[in-house]
Amino acid sequence: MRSVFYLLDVAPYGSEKAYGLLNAAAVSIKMNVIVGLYADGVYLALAGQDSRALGVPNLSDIIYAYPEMKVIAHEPSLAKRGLFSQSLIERVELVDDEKFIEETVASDSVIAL
Amino acid sequence: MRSVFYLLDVAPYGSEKAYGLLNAAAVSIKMNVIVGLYADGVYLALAGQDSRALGVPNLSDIIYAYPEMKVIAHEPSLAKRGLFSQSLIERVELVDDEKFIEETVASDSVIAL
Amino acid sequence: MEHDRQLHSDGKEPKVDIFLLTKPPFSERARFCLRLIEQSEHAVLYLAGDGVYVLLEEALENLSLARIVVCREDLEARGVQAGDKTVVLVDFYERLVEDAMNKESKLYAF
Amino acid sequence: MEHDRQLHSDGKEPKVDIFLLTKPPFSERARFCLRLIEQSEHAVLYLAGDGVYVLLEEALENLSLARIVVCREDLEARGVQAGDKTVVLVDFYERLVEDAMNKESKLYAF
Amino acid sequence: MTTLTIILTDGPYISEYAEMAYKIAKAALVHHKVNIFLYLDAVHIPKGSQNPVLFVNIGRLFEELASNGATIRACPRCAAARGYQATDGVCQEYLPGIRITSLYDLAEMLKESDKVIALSK
Amino acid sequence: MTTLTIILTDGPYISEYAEMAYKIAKAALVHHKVNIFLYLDAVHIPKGSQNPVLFVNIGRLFEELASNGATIRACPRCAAARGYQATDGVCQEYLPGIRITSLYDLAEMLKESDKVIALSK
Repeated sequence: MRSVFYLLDVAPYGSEKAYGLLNAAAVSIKMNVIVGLYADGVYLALAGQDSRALGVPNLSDIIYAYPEMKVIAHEPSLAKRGLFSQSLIERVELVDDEKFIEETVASDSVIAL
Repeated sequence: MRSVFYLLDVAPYGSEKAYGLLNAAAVSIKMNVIVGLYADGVYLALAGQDSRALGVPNLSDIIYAYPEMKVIAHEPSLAKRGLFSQSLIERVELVDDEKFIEETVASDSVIAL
Repeated sequence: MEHDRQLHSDGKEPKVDIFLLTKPPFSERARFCLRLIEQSEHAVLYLAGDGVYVLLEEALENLSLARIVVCREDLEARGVQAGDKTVVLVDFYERLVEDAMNKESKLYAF
Repeated sequence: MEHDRQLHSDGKEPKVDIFLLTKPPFSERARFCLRLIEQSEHAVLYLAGDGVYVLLEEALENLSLARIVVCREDLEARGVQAGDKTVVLVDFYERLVEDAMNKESKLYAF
Repeated sequence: MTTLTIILTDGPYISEYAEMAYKIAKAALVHHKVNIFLYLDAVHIPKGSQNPVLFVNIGRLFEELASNGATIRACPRCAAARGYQATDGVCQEYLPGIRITSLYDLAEMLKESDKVIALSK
Repeated sequence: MTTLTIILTDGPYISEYAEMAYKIAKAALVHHKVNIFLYLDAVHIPKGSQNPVLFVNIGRLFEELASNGATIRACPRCAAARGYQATDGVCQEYLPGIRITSLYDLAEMLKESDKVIALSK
């Protein structure tokens, strides 16, 4: 494998999945790594996350800590969830359905956790 | 509590949820118990389940073993999943959306596992 | 307790429906919860966990809700903004329990 | 291995896409899987676990699939009938591995 | 005194539900009786020697609830399958105060309850 | 020799994925190298003394895979949080052949793999 596409399709914070997926992506950066936010995974793109009071790691900080990780978000999923009218973190690149699928199949492997 | 509505909204066999929910319903039959099949839970209504080769308990047998348990299935969920053209087990009563909601709110408690 | 039972056996419904929602809006559970709210005459919605993402739904406007109560730490973690019509609480769980354990209320959790 | 790498670096795609689907049809993962199949030029679909419920979908007819292979014990447990166009196997996993590990194929699991 | 029963099916850390149940139970214990039934993966919650780095220790939270009067019971079928064996309800691998008893306890808890909350993925 | 890596995130019994991974790994071991990475709740899979009544013993299946040459590693953060402590990768509560090492092992496994399968709810 020289490239991995990590598909995140569950909401951050409610489950350990997003945290686990970002950590797995972080250790994989010697390969080409894309994190694809899809379905409920796109909530991770919301700006202004502050998890101090909840007492868990800030997931958007992890994205900023690893610039090698390309992070894309599926526009139709964002639109459906009302996120286009919200502030989103700049690190996340918004792509349409076609481009999202293109990036998925271009990677050597796809991992959905 | 004198009545419990157990909501099953995940597919049987793929997860332990359906088995766990039916067991919980089975021990609760001194109360009025309804098992409501909803969303992917309606797959439990398919006739002809034979789990011997898979090596796990037959979930439709559990339904037949406890006649005290009322089992209803949400018709719109069945329709969406193409189940109206399939043989369904007789123990399951098909109800429309309104009736399903009515039975849900008529119970003292609703438990979704 | 006895009083509550009599209310039920008289065929009267509890006066308030309390909904605790912890799932994101496009989950089957959240859809089912919102469907139950539609038919409730007096519904209070408590949002915690991924349930706070429901605040981003325009459909929420159309629901007849007596009150929306939101868990502050869950809201902040997710970067969701609460609108004017919501009550954001630090002591969310104390208030939830108070409301939920009231004899006049019926509790749903999704 | 070396041969496979060269195929990739030449910009050529593997010839066959193998999709292992274990989720029921209305899950986000299954929808995503079916979306990937749509754009594949040569797709083989392996159905196991709750993936066998996809056989009840009429939409399956419209997909261009070279082959649908179904896990027999998973199919029987769920009471699902397989159509004429499917291959139902007892040695499902042996065949899956053979197909999936082939250098000419690309493997997806959902 | 009114009674609240909480049913859990997720293990610790994988979802927020164990911690959420703790917060609800803690608030409820002030004025009410609290039962917690650990079902399916939730039988992992009372396992000893949990050592999370960036998250709160869930096992300890449930130990605290038990010591503050919550009745916490685990399903024996689920527990045995997952490697937790009990003698007279006591499991050596579990934190103090939480017992592995019977699924019928769930039915008893429900029957005596005024309100029920199931939290589950 | 080609290499297959399987990634799991669910514990035993709660889903079919552990058993499905076993079936895939068993078939693959005939001709290929097999790596399995246990992540999140999957770190419960190698726990000893599992005793399911109506289901197959998942722990034993993975012990068998390890003894037949599969490399099976568990995430240390996930394992420690859930109460599994290891010394030099060896956890007393685990079945033989399965070690708790590092998340970096996942990356190494992926890099050397020809194919990857993640099975997860």
